[in-house]
Amino acid sequence: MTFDALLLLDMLLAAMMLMLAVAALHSHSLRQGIILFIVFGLVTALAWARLRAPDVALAEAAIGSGVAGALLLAALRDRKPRKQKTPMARPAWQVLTVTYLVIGLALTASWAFLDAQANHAGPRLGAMVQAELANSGVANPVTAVLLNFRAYDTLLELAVLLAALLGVLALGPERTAPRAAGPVVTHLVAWLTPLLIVTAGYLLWVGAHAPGGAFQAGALLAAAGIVVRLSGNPHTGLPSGVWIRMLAVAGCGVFMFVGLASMSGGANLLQYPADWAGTLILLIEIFATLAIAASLVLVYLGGRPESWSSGGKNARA
Amino acid sequence: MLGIVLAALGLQAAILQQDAIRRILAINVLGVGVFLVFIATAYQGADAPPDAVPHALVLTGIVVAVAATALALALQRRMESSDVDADDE
Amino acid sequence: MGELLLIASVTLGLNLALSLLAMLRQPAASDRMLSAQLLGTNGVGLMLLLSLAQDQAALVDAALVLALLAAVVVIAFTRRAPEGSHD
Amino acid sequence: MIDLLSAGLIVGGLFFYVAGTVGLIRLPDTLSRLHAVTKADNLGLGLLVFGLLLQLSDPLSMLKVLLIWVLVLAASAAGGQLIARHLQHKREESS
Repeated sequence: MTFDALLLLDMLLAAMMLMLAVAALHSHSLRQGIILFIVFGLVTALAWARLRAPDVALAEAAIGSGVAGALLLAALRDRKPRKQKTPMARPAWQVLTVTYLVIGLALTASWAFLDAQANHAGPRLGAMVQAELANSGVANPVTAVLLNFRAYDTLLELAVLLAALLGVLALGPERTAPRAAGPVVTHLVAWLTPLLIVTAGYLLWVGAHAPGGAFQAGALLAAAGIVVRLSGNPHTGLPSGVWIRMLAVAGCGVFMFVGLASMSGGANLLQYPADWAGTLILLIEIFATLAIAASLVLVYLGGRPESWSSGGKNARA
Repeated sequence: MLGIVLAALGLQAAILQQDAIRRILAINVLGVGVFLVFIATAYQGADAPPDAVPHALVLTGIVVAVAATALALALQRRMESSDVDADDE
Repeated sequence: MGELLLIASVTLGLNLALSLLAMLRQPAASDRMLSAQLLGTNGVGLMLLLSLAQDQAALVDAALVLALLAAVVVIAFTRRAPEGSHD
Repeated sequence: MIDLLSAGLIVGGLFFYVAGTVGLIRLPDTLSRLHAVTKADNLGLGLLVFGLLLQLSDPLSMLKVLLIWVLVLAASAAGGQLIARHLQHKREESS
């Protein structure tokens, strides 16, 4: 009985995801597509919850639908209202070819997936993680993987974020700031911003033993920045040029520093001494959170902020 | 399985859509499909703790995806503004 | 109690699907935004129920994040158009 | 006893959720739909939250659950306001 009820729920969620994906991709107005994509993120977060992946559910809720949605909406907003060139319809043979190719690919992938499920011999990595958890300095297995066992990947990920940020900054000036908001929005922002920041801190702290951690916290902090930005008072409260750049680099920097320090102590890169692991991880996570937040806000601005080029020494040529 | 279908949908749309923002959207759907496959492999029944490694990978993936989305949107904006310049001349 | 929680989650899930269908039929932007808001509240409720039904306290955090980000999205959405938002 | 009360609250919450959806589907114009949906949000989630509160034991999660409710209230109030104003503008422009 209970099993059936949950199965029904899962099937509902799956059906909704499919429906939303199709609707979001093929809606006739782009704005509707983006709204649908945000709702898609919401349903996806619920699906992660059902699959017992609360870490991912948190990240999806914060980044997948929140920050990505805000980014897309912003991109839509400053698109010049120009006469939409009616897109030429693709010739039918193109559509058909691509569709068949993709179906073929999907079938191959399904086969591989089912095959792997059927014959997955050998120990699962997850079991190893559980076994080593006590040595990692944290109690949440996902955090342990991210910041201890596979810290390398996470470092590189921060580097990817930094690279994306540099790319965005290099591409031109920021998008025009929205005008000052009305009283309703201003009050909501005044309410929301401290809550976002407090929750970010909470998630960061709790990440050691329960789902949460730097990514989720960073995304929430970034959301706080985005909200402040959206309230139309440009740069109020956001750290100014030099500081925000320092923060964006600090994540990678501290991570590298800890890694190299552990190397100088005779261990491998990023292999922490067991007693210190918890503290070091927290240190890295704090800076990673700040870096993620700073990068995401800057990326949201969509380019080099104007205040930099007027005051900074590396003004645009 | 759903994940693969979603990924396929996303891929098809990414290739066929004309509009840059729509393509970016499609790539995001494709990503979610891939993540779904990963998390599904991690799931080991309602009572067993799921495998943490795919979860960590997906977390990383989500952040990278949003970074890539932002970069792509910035590129798209740049492309569009240079389009407009070209139209003016 | 456990049974009730499960049934409640499924009911909310059904409700979610229904409002989604309703949303897809709405032509006007403001209606769609409205439905999206309902979907959001619905999703938060479902997340909370699941947290209890599956005994995963962390999902309460997820619900909290969803609620926070729903507010962010509301702001992002209403701040968009240069035309029409003369507030 | 507590279970019963909490069950009652949860079921009541569900009722309002469903009512909100029905309102969204059946009501004729946007403003009345707005009315139905915001009522449903707040009451539905509110009852649900209090039902769940009775099931929780540690104060931190109770606080979080309450916070969620307040947040949704604030967001939906502001959202409703903004949507209504948007409608009003459209109406003025067309008249």
